[in-house]
Amino acid sequence: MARPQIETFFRKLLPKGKRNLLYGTVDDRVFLQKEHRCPACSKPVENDKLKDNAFVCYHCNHHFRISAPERLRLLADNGEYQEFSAGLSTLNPLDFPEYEERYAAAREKSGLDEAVKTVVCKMKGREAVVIVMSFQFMGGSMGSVVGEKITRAILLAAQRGLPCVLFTASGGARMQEGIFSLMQMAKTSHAIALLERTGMPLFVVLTDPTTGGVTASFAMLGDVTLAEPEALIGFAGPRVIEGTIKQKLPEGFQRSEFLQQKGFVDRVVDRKAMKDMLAFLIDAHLTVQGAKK
Amino acid sequence: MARPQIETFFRKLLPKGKRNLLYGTVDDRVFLQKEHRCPACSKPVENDKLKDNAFVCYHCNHHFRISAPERLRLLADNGEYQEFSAGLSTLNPLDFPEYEERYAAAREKSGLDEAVKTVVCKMKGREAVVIVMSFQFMGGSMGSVVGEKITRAILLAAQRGLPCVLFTASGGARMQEGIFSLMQMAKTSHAIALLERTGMPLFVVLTDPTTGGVTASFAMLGDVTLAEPEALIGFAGPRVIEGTIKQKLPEGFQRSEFLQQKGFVDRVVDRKAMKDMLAFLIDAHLTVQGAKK
Amino acid sequence: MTQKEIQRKIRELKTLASQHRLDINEDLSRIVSKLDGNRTDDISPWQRVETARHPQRPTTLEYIQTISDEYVELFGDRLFADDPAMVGGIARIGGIAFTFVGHQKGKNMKENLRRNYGMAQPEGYRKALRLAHQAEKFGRPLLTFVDTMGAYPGISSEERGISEAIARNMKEFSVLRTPIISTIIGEGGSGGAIGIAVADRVFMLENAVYSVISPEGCASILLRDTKKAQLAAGLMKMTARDLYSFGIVDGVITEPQGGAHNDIDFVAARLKETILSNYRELASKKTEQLLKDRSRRWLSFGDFYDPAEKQEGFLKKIFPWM
Amino acid sequence: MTQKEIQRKIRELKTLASQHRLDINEDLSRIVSKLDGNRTDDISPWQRVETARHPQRPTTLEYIQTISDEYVELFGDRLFADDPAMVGGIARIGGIAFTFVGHQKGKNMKENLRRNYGMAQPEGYRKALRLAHQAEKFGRPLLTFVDTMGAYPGISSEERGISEAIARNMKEFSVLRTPIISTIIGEGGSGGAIGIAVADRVFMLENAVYSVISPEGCASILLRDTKKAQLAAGLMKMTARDLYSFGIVDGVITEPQGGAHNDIDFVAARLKETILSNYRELASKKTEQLLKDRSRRWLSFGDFYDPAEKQEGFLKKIFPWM
Ligand SMILES: [Zn+2]
Ligand SMILES: [Zn+2]
Repeated sequence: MARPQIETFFRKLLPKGKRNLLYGTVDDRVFLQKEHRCPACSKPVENDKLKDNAFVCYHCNHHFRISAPERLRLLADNGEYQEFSAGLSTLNPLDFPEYEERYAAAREKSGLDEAVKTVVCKMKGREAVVIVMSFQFMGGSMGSVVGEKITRAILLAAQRGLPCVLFTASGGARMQEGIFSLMQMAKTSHAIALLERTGMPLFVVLTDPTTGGVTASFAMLGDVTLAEPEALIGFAGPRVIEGTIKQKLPEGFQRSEFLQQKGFVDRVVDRKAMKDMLAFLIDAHLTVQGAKK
Repeated sequence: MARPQIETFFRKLLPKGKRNLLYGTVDDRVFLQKEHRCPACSKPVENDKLKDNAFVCYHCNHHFRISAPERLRLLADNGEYQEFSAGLSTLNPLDFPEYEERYAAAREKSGLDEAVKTVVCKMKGREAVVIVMSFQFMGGSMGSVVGEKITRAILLAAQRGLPCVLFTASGGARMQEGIFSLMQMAKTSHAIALLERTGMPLFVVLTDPTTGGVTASFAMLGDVTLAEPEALIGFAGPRVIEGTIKQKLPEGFQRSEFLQQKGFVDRVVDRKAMKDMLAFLIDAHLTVQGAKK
Repeated sequence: MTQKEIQRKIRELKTLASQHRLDINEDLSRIVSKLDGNRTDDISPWQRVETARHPQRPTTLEYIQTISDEYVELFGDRLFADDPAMVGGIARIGGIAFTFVGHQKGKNMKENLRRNYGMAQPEGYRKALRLAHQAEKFGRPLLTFVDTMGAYPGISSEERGISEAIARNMKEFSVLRTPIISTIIGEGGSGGAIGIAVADRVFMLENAVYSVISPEGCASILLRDTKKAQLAAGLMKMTARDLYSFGIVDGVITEPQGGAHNDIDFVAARLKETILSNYRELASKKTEQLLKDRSRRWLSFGDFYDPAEKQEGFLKKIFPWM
Repeated sequence: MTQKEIQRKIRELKTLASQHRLDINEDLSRIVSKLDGNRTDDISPWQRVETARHPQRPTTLEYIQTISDEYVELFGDRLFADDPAMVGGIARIGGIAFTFVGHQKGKNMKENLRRNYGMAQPEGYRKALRLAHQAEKFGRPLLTFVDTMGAYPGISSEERGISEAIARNMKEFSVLRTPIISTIIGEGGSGGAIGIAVADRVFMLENAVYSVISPEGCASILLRDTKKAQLAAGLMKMTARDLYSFGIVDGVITEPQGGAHNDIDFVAARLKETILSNYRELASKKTEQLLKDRSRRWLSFGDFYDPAEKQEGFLKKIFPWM
């Protein structure tokens, strides 16, 4: 199970000045500046103190966006995990202009190889397949690679009889892959249908932001759906909706708390309580008497 | 299958002046008068002409309330049907004051033995279990007898592999039977769960009025739900709701067309088209390739 | 079920007597009073109603909190909204993970407004169904707690299909492949109550009431006098003791003097014991047996005269396992 | 699938070449043009888009009416509303009872307002799912007709969970135990389209388009110039011919010169024939086989470079039937 964190490996490759990008991921606007301020409360935050607080603002509880390696550091026991399907990359199926250049740039800038990382790890001793998306890799967009990796991970959970935990963060489809991107919605949803038959649970955790085709597929198909506070979650983006209805959206619209009130999120959970919550849920879904058939 | 219509039989027992009650069922206020006016358009209607028109106002298409024997005359091929469980009667389980007297009076006044009639008959050659409620028997209320007869009929359809057609007309629970009446909601609903497993369809036809515990049980559990035009259909009665919200209800609220718009009725169907519609639906649910298991 | 049998025999006797124009009412009431001889029921049905509605009466979440090692509330119906009048989630009780759902009243005006006095709307019943299906999928037993005047009788509730929601719940609960234990903890009001009360075992707290209509409703509609609610409370036979004697509920959980609010720990301890012992019994059955027994239970409710005395025979013929 | 295989090989070759810094683009485009040699595609992608959006383009109900012996439209999702932007019901076609669902546009302003230009809301997708489950229960094959700019992007739609509705449909359709045949008859817009287009067979009318985003959206977001929609229409490869070459759709149904609205009977005849012949083929399979084939189809979509070339191997290991 133990394996050096890819995160650490990539960090070493980066020029010194950019290394905190991996931890800092979060929101580029914030972390490319020298001095960081919380985008919610505008108060200055210290990098180290923020990191020690799971990248949650210690003034106002704002949850900074974090990338897959950081998420796994918080979740996996001893930060250890085994990664799968890491080598997949795009073939630019539509020959879309500039896609390959942007892809390469995203890899270099983020230190990530794609918008999702799929691993097996333990959380408080409970083994699970854990899927984590990274918004800062091309907006967490779902192309063939993301769809394939998520599908494989879900099916791995099905095969091994492991619970599956899925952290979403995405702007939606990877438009440069056109119809192939759209097909990933159906593909990942179908993988979940197959997982269902094994009786293994899927826990989805929605993080800021989760929109578009990702929301309209696996993000909404968890047995239990959790969300980090105040995450933006929706199908159409707020600007698109404002364009449709020609007026401003109400405060809090499409935020986690709104979705809980509207019945689509089981519970809004603070990042620091997430690991305990997942452990409780895994126990409640696995250690019982066993489904009666 | 052939058997003299109970309707005809009862008719002969009644004093001559009251015989048209059986056909006239409808709304007592209308048919106890000598001259009849359509309660919807207020135009005078001739009894015979109305009857020939399936008790639908030939001026305005208003569907008069009709009782089980009349309904079966319209539906069953040659008016022939075999009735089941006709002899059941109440035991007044709560010893509720005046219940037995009212029950006897209802029997005498309506010429019916209870608020539901359960039969097997053919419609355009398609054999089916047909359940028909009569509003004019104590407001079509559901006590132990009604619940038992409906349950038996549904289970008969399950056993014989026949489709089941259910015409509702009820003010809700038979309150004089208290908790026993409430239990009929669960009992009939459970019978439908058992029917489901046999793959036999249940077609519900909502007629005016269908409210209370009948609406909140078998009336809403059809595979296909039809409704006669402008029937009142709801859980709480309009007056109760007006009492709750302290204002008048909007026009058309809780009517068939409203329920179709709100997604709870598959289709509003005219009484005279009902037999053809049921035949089409029975074919579409039975004569196909057979459910893949 | 002996109580029920006796009651039934008495009713049959009465019917027979009335058919033969014999007056045996006096003799019967003497028999009845003998049967009831060892009871001293000096609490009137109306007092039960008032206790069941007591503003400080413990609620679903209070019982859950008291009886569980740990619990997590889960929200929403995945269709329209979360209904605060119906709560649900997962609770570990005695080391076992249960799914729970229940009506939730408030303890003060503000909370009651938010929770609509425990009168759930369609989304509440659909949340309950969603959680019930989750329980089934993951083999968790289901606990339901009933405490409602009834489903909310308003425009919104009708528009979104309160009838459909209640009906579907009864149908689905009746064949849910996991044990279900239901407890009427306060008011068990009509369809709104039975919408989450189709179960393998149904219990009532001693001062809970369970009825097809409120005493006020009965008074107004049947007795044509809204002031006769106290009389109606008795006529409707809606107390735990009545329903136990009818065989509708399986047991009555004792409350302290004055009602559950005087000592929630006392009631919760008995509730927990009842849940765990009944769960163990139900869990020991194979699922098919569990479902057959549940089926038999619910098909058997009702009290009527059948000239052919063929009720049992009929169902047996239809379903050999009956 | 040979077209797809060739396309795939070409892409792999290109990736390899770029890794080795070889410029083979010119040679490749020559190969591609040879492969396409026998085609003369003088209708531009943008023209296809315009034809797909033509105000007189035949709608779902017009095709149903034309191809069926008899049909009955059924309404409602049993949860919240009937959505006129999504129609459904039962149609007897060639003597066989099918369940159908499809987006429904209007032919004039008034009808379009009522039908929201075919942009369905959650209740539309839930109606489709309800009817699909009915089809499954009673063994009717399911036909779906796609014709939408996309799901409605408004507050109501988001509030009631358009994402959940689309996601659930894809999941449920993917394992529905009855044959499903889907046809893109006009616009196949993104999630709103695929929400009813997970099927055993997917066909497109010749002038239909199917894409993850509209050309306008693509132009605005990726090309940063809203005026480049015509260019985007080409880049997105959204025509029937493109999708057939990718292996995403199984066949293209010919339209008359100028588009389907010029001769609906011509198109309907081909549509009917396609539906019936494919239905016969699907109906001949055992259900388990049908589901395995559907599973294989949908898990296979996607185009990527895998250094371990283990995609096939991986899935085979997970599910031996893959
Ligand atoms: Zn802050
Ligand atoms: Zn009239």
